[in-house]
Amino acid sequence: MDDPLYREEILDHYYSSPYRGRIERPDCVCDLENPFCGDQIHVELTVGDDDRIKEIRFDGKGCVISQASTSVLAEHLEGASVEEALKLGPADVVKLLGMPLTPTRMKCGLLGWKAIQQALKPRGAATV
Amino acid sequence: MDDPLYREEILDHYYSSPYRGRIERPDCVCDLENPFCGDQIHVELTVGDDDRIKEIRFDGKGCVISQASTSVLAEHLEGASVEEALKLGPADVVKLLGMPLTPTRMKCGLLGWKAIQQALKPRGAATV
Amino acid sequence: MADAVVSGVGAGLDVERVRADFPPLGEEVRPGVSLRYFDSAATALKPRSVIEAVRECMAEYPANVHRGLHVLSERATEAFEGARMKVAAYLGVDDPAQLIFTRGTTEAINLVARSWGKLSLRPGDAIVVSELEHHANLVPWQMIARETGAELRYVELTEELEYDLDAFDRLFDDGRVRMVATTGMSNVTGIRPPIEEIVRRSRERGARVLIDAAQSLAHERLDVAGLGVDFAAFSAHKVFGPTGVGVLYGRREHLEAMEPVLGGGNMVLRVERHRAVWNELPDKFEAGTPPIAEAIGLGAAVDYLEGLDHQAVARHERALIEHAHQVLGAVEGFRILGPRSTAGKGPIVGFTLDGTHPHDLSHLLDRSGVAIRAGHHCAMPLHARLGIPASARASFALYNTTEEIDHLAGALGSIKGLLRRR
Amino acid sequence: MADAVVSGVGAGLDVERVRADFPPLGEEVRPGVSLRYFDSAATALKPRSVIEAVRECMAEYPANVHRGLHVLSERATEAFEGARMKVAAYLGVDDPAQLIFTRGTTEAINLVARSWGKLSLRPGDAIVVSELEHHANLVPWQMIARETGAELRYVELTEELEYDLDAFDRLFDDGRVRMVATTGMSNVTGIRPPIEEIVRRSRERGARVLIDAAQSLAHERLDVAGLGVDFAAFSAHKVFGPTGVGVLYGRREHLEAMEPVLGGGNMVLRVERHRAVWNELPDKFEAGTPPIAEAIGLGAAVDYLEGLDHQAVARHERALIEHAHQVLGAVEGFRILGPRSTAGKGPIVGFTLDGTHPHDLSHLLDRSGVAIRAGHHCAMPLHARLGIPASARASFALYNTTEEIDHLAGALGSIKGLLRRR
Ligand SMILES: Cc1ncc(COP(=O)(O)O)c(C=O)c1O
Ligand SMILES: Cc1ncc(COP(=O)(O)O)c(C=O)c1O
Repeated sequence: MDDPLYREEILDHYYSSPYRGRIERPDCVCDLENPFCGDQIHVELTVGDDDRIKEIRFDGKGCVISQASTSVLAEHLEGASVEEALKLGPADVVKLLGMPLTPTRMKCGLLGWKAIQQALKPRGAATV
Repeated sequence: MDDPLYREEILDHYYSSPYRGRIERPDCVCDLENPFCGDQIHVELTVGDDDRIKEIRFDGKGCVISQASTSVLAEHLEGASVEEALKLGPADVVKLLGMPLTPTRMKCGLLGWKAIQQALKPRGAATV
Repeated sequence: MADAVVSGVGAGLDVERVRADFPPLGEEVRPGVSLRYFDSAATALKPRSVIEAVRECMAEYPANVHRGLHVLSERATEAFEGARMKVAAYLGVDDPAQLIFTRGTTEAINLVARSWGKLSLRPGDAIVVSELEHHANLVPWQMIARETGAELRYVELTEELEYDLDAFDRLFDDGRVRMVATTGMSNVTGIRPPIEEIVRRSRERGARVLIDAAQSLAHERLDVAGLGVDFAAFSAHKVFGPTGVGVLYGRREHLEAMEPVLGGGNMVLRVERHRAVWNELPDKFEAGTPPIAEAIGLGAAVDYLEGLDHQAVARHERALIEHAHQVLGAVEGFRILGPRSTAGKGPIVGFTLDGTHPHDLSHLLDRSGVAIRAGHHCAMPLHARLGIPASARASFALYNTTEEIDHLAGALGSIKGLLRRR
Repeated sequence: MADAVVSGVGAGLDVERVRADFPPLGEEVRPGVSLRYFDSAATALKPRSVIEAVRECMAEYPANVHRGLHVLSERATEAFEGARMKVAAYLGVDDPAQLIFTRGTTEAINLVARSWGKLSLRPGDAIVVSELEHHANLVPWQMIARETGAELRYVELTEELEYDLDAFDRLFDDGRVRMVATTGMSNVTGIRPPIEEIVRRSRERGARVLIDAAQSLAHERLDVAGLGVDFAAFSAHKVFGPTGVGVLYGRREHLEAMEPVLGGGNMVLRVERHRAVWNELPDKFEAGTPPIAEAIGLGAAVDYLEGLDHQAVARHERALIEHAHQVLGAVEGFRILGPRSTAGKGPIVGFTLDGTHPHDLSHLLDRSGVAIRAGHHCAMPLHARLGIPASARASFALYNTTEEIDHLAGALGSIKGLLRRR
């Protein structure tokens, strides 16, 4: 019954993500919900003058996959440029999780990614 | 390819029925149509004071089965009482034709029967 | 095949023989892991006889029905209309023309909501549903309510999440209720509303009644004529039949008054350029080529049901649900949705496991071959009432065993360990 | 299996190998009488691969789709959505979400008539159909025309019963045409309207176009994107797939603007007590459990079609129709409905035999294993135009042979003798 998707590293991201929390004055935010399971994600970001992501924080409720994947993404994207972040696709998220997802689980795994994309979109609008 | 349903006797009823024609002053008439194949039947009857069918005539266009079965029925019912005629059911028609009918052909085989029933119904209303 | 499981009144169900009828049971879903199927409320497994009936139709007489004069078409027509007669006999309906083949429960309820609703509902009229309903028995009524100006009223459940007949009665106070649409069994909690009472009280007060039998029919017969319901709907795929077909029962008087919803072939007696004359029942509501092989497969499913000893099945399913409440209820953090008592409920356990999201639960159970559902189960208003966005559900059928339920309990226990904060 | 019949461009079709794919061919329909199937326009036979795909789903992964997290459900979901992608590829549609699974052509056209019609038609607007149409492409338009105050206009056929583009053009004179709904192939005469021209002229004049591809798709690819049609509909059972499923293609912009027709599970993102939020495409139009095994069977049928050498099939079918016109046309009293030329028509022969009612004809042909259709073929306005209530129809598919057609010609000859006035 063991599943490498639920390995210690992922559970750590789920239970005690350093990216869970709020930012005093975020530059962009986004709220998303997966209505099929009620998973909710709220993300906030600050972006520097160099167009690099300074800080990402998230909050939300939901399954391990939706919450942990958001945290994994936050870890990956802090310090990245907005352009890089917007280029990131679903396949990259799967790679970061280190495990293939079935179509249904994909919806969980991409919730945080979608939220970050939507939060950043207005800024990167010219490039997307 | 021979089919006992299309035996000489039935074809005679189809091509040269003595019951095909009109009655000067019919007591009851009915027109019916099977919309699925366009078969049409017009029947006319005269009924005596003894409530017996004196004469039946029919006219119409359609397949061998619809036309011949009407003629066979006319032959069978001339002289019968209205009550007897109204008691006649689909199974009796099949017996008269001497051959089982598939569900689809049944609709052809019963067209004349239905017309005669409907023509007589008002008269026999008390008994039905 | 069905014969095999009739073991005389009073005898138990020979579950091993039943299981042998359902091909994927006993199979491995991945190497070394065999299937434990607890998702029959989503769709039931199909016995071999149903699969064979569909194959036979597709391979031996794959003809269109109605008005074909060749032997394949006659055979298809007889099997197709024969299936309608089987369903009629099973539901205690003496006139098979009152049974309409649809794609499933959803289309059947939509047909009533749209056609009967358009004919009968006036602004201010009320339609009564309950908090237990599946979206299939909510959204069509919302749509027609909006269109006609009618109002949708909900029967609130009791604190224990039971159907509340007093709350039901109060909805009739202003005399505006025209339709009561109720599930025969909740697909989330397994609760069975008191159908007899609901039908009696509704009809007494001049309202029509529709029974959504999608969940209940796999577990108990519905005596449509005896109950005196106006409409009833179910899906073949939940009663061991194929996907793609379901049934609407309607009283002749209603069906005759109603307008067809779909236009096309077969539902017409005559088509002129600018008007058409509708056909008789049931054809008036069956436009186009129907689900032929599927209806024939449903006929085989009804044969299968008829071959069962219903008392033995009922006892077996009762044993399953009692066992489930007992051993699952003993798992730490396990919460049953709805009453803890198994009285008056079918073999469905909706639940949550503290600290575990239903999706993770279902995902991890799958690793040990256990198939359950996670989500809102198309019952969002019920979940809103429960105050949770999603739940897990284990649903049982005649082919499940208490050993399988023990396996589920064990698996739930180890998931808690697996997901423990380390 | 499909591989077997690809014999390279230019080569002929290996009909014997094709025939081996379709189980009832070569079987006896009664002792000593083998089947000659000329009723493919009513429903096509199913290749073994389609039958097997349906069986496999029912026996190995009979799970419900969408949001199931266990392995059977994931497998069913992948196969079901995979079928949608196969259909998309076959029709040249790059966004599979523009394909809605329905019960068949009839439901698909009703969906457009009701939902698009309600949204778009105003009193005085016109819908254009032709005298060739099947009831499935007439009655839904009659219904919505009555409801919205729109007007149904008919393209009259020429004397030779060909589609008349001049007559078509004249219907646009007052600029009121909003929708042109046309068959891709007459199911009675086999005539193929000039689809490219119809689409081009309609869209130029601001009208939407719907293609009823029910008959044409078994014989020729429909390049939905290339043609630029707005809607297209077909049924799986006429393209060698199962009953119970069909497809509506719609341009995304239309489908997004349209309201759903059926309410229930899956077509909603959220259901509150008194309102619901619709799901995205294609789910918005797929309420309830879809025809799962059937859609998967359709996927297998598309695989079968993809595996064929389309040019070889087209040549073979052309040879069949030419042979049919020749040898059947030589039977005394045989009258072909529609043009005697085979140019621009599909492999369908509608006909009458002087002095013989189509029902008797079909009945007697069946005695020698020949399956044809008799009746109005759900095309009453066309029959009214022809001035006959019913006709006979022999329709061919890739698995028919010229020898079979010779047999039909012979049988027709002896029927004349059999029914001769004695
Ligand atoms: C041209 C045409 N359109 C529509 C239909 C209706 O298809 P279905 O009955 O599968 O809905 C048919 C077949 O009967 C047809 O031949
Ligand atoms: C109670 C209930 N009603 C209706 C439905 C809808 O059935 P279907 O999806 O087969 O139309 C379901 C099953 O999903 C159900 O459980």
